[in-house]
Amino acid sequence: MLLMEYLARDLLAEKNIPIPRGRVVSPGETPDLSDVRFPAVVKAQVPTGGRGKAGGILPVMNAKEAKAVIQNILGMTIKGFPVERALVVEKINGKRELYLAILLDRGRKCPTVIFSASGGVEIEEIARTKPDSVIRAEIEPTVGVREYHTRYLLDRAGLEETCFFQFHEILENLYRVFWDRDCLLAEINPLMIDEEGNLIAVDAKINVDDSAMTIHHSDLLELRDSLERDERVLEARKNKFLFIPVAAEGRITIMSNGSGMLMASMDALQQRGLPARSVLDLGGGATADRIAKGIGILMEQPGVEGLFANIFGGITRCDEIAAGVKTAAESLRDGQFIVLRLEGTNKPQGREILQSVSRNNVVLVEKLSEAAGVFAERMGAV
Amino acid sequence: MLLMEYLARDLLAEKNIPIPRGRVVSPGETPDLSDVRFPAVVKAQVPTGGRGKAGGILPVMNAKEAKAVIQNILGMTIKGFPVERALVVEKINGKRELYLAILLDRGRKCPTVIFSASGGVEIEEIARTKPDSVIRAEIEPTVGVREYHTRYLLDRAGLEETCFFQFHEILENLYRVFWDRDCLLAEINPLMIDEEGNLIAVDAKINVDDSAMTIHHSDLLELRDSLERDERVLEARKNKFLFIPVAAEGRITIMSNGSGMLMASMDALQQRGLPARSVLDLGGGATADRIAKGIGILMEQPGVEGLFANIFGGITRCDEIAAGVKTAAESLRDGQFIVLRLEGTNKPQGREILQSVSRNNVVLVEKLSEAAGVFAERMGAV
Amino acid sequence: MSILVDENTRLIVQGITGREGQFHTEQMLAYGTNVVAGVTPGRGGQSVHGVPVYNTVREAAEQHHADATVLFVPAKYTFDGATEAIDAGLPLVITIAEHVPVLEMLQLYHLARSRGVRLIGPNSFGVISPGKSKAGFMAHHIFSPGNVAFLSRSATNCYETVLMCSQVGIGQSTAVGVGGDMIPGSTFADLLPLLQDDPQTEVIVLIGEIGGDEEERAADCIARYVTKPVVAMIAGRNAPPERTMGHAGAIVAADGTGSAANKEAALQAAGVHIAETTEHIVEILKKIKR
Amino acid sequence: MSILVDENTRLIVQGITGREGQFHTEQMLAYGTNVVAGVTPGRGGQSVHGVPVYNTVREAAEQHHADATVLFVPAKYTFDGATEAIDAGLPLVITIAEHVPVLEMLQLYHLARSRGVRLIGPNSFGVISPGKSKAGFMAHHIFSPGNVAFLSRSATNCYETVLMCSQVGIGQSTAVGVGGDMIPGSTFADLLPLLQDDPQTEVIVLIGEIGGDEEERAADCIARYVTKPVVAMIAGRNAPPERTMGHAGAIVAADGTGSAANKEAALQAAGVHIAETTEHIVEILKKIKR
Repeated sequence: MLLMEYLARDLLAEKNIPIPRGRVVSPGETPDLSDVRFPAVVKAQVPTGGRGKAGGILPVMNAKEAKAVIQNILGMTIKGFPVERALVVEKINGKRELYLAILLDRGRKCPTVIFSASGGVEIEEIARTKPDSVIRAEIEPTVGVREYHTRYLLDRAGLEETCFFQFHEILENLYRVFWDRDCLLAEINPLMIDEEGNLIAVDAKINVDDSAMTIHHSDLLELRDSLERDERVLEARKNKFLFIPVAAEGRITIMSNGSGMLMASMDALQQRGLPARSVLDLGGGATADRIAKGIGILMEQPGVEGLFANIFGGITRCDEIAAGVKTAAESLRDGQFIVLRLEGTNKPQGREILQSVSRNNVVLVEKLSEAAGVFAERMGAV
Repeated sequence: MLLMEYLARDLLAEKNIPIPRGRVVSPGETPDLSDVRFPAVVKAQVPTGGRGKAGGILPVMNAKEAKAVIQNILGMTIKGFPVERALVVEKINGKRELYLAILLDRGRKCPTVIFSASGGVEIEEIARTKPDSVIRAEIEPTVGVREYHTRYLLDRAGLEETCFFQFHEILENLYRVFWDRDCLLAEINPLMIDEEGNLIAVDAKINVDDSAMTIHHSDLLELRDSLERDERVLEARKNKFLFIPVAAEGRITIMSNGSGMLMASMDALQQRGLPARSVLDLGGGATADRIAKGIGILMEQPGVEGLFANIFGGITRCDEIAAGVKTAAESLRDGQFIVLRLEGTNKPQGREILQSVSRNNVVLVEKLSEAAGVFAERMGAV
Repeated sequence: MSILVDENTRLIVQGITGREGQFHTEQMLAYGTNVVAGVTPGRGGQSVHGVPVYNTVREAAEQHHADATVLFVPAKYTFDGATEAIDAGLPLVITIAEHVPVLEMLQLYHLARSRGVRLIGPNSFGVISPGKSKAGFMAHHIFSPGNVAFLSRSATNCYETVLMCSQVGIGQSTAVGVGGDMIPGSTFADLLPLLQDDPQTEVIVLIGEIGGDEEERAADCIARYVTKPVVAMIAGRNAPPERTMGHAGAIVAADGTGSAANKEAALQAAGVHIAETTEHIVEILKKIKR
Repeated sequence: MSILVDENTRLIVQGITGREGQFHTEQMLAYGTNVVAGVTPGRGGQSVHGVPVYNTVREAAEQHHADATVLFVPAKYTFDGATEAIDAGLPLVITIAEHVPVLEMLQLYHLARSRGVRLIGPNSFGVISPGKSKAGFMAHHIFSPGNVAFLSRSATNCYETVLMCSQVGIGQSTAVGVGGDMIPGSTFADLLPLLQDDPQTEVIVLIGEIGGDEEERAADCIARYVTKPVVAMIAGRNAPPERTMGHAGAIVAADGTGSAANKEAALQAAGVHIAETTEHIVEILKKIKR
């Protein structure tokens, strides 16, 4: 889960990384700004980038001005996301903006520090045009962050004598955030050197591993669900499915029992000019009632006409799938249909169950290409 | 350093391992036994084993009796060690005595658990006669203690359902003692199952790595020095040397710059019937004044006649050695002599310095066998 | 031959008394797998489909000279179960569960390597050498013995392809579910040399996905060591782009690593046949076999 | 040939600006060692005896294509210095200091192995291949090129023997101070196969000590892999017995492991010539060479 700035800040503060003083304000709340220093900045909290350009970040000189701007920002919608929280933070006057992140390096199988003496919003551009200015250092997970990492990063960036111990402490603590909170990414940008020469984490982006969250971080798990606005995502989650919205114009949906086959199915139908509205991954071992529930989540979306259920049972059993499809078929709207491809464990038992489906809205196919043909025919696609 | 029981207890308690309630009493102290439960046991605190057989462990029924026994025990000397502290602990009525230790396994290069369902003073005998009753389990240092260790140990010992979680917690905590305190050994014997079925660490033996203590555990370092009664050991330690008493009847001493050569020198002279009173390891890189100091520590012992200084300089330089020997030679008692074997880095510079030694009490030899000859001749040995 | 498992494999099933453990133990036994023991803490002494159950892996391994284990335990117990198996000295550890925390897998990855253990999974269907043995939950009736080896990040795409292959008479030497997670216990590049050295394997199929750089590393490995023909498909060209790794993600992916296009280009440069769909894989295999 | 270091070794000296670092850099340069760079944090840009100093090992290694490092840093900085060197990708890391905490060495031992790094020491004189290169503080004038390899837990006993050898014309291929600590970075058994494979080495001398089981493991390794003649001496027959490991110590040593007698018996059974003193080693070598 990608945490919004105001939550990422909390995780940094939890490990004693200095952050600007600030307050989070929700709609309807009378903001108490007594401990906010001005001038300050009001920042819209939305789960997307580019909010500055969208007018979601505004400077304010005093509490009165802040209150007006907060009201304004809380009414905005940025890239489709209504602003549900505004963050008011003191403005940090910096001498220099650095970039510091710890990322899970999938290739090398270790956490890797990414650092640049030129931070800020242009970091990607800088990385592209001056790749040497971006410095990488791997962290051996059994050893963790040591002083030599800091020395190497500052040395290579030409900042050798710049706040060595402050920087080292922040790096150590950011690694603690990363490791203790099971992050895939813990990014501070900008890490500001302020006018007194102190380092402060002005903005942060943190991505927590969802699997670890489920097992180790129930606090974040509750938070995740409280922040989710898409009822379908929540409903799917409750059933341990993964629901992903894809193309708003899509008239079909896809369900499968594994991300690989889901992706292959999407690719095949996309080639026929049939983008998916949304897709649902059942994961492994779903039972009949949960499967019916999953189909419901997909088919209740207005404008959706067809479902491609592409199942190749391993740990998921075909009889459970068939029973789920049978139940779900009863509740389809007129004109809606399911193209079902059923293979794998307990296939004969599954097919037997399907023979008793009463309504004529389930089409059984043998393979992916055949399924694409059925959709093309029924929906007039390529 | 091997910690006496009362100190080992403290380290266990530091990590929440249950120990019997008790108090430590020093000579001259009026013992406050108000929080000791009776019946209790008074135990002499000496840095050696076998104190039970020596009469250093006595049961007491009440405070009055305890005070008399404490007085008595504090007057004892056990295997040459005057008893400087007595420990009064509540008597634990146990159903069963277990043995549990974590040891540094030099061969496998990991901490290893040693466990037996038959603990107590006879454990070594049991290990010899019924080796199968002693169970070993390695701990992967990057992972630490997990539940499967506990399951395996209890299962193999036939104690499968016995206080699983209590035992696991103690094992985890003992590992924390071992790891956090840089132990070579952390041993609980007996680990008692009391009448209520609870586990309690009745006696403990802990050995802390001296190198780690110097760097990481200044609290233990101070303690070590405060407990050492041998002035020579302390004096040597101050100079970063290792002083080891060997044979009380020895008339010679040996000094070298490395334990290997020290051992080889001891072996060679022992073969000639010349056991060493004590030996001193200079370690690497000693300077002239420290070397003179080291010689002083060895030669001031009454009855010591000769010193064999066997030096093969690598990081230790011969000129520093020579200068140190020269200074030390001035202070030798009449009849005392130094046999010096000098090889290695800066040997020519060293020999030059030695040419100006005024008194005739330094004999220069070229090799080990020659040195043994000199001693044999001067001291009438084999 | 074949790799990893065969008729001599002596397999332990961890979590054997659970719903999935019981069902798939039966399936594996039916397929002919030599399941020698099961492990479920607290269930020692019981038996499942005639297989004796132990409290600890070490005891099961010692009693039955086991040389492989498959974990039918939930994600939250995978780390413990895998470390127990590694510590017990089993040279092959296969983990099935999905949603294992990534940093736990990171630790297991390095631990397995330092102990010389082959770790497969998580989020894997397991390993099958058709006609000999299977350790996992794959629908075995679609497999048939032969000379094409499969390494797949996706279970379902692998089944899909294998089914079509078996239907046209193209059998398999071994199929390994390397798993779809960010940190697989064994990567394509770890397993390719085994297949190159396996006399039974004549052609290798890689079924990859977008994200990570396993396919790029596989391409590098193939260019250097693999002389057998390799066919690869990358799923996910039309998946919505991942936008959760911040600037750092963009920085490390600045060279294109992780995209389907980049992976296909790297593999193609290493002489690999690129398939666009699972059906296309089969067509290419037919041509190669002809 | 020779092992570990030779005329092509490109060496870094960590702690080069310290008292010992400076002195022994001079000594190593005088011996002909190719010292390409030094490292002392905060001293980057300086030079010592003409050797450029860097702030970090990685920079030094990258700038000079170094392939080995020797640490002249105190015990308390050994863990950091060694992890930095391992992380910088140097394949050979030699640590000199005595009194390195045992559990830190334990971690370094496993880390080095998992990264494929050869770690030598601590409490070691280093490595010398006479006439070619040395990385350490040994008194090099006593060494002479030849065909006898030395692996020694003790620096001083090794010098002693080498001196006598050189005096009678028995030269050395490589001498390695494996170090006298409880957990050496490389053990006898780790290094013996290198010597077996080294064409220059004709005879191998092991100088061991009481305690631990490195000699027992060496015996096992020799029995299996080493065909060249081996001479061994175990120092410490008359050392006072260690009484600090409690019952556990007695239990694990119940089979005799660790005593001089046990070690000698194990080595003898593996066909090793046992010497009682350093002088005896030389006598045996003379016989073998004759």
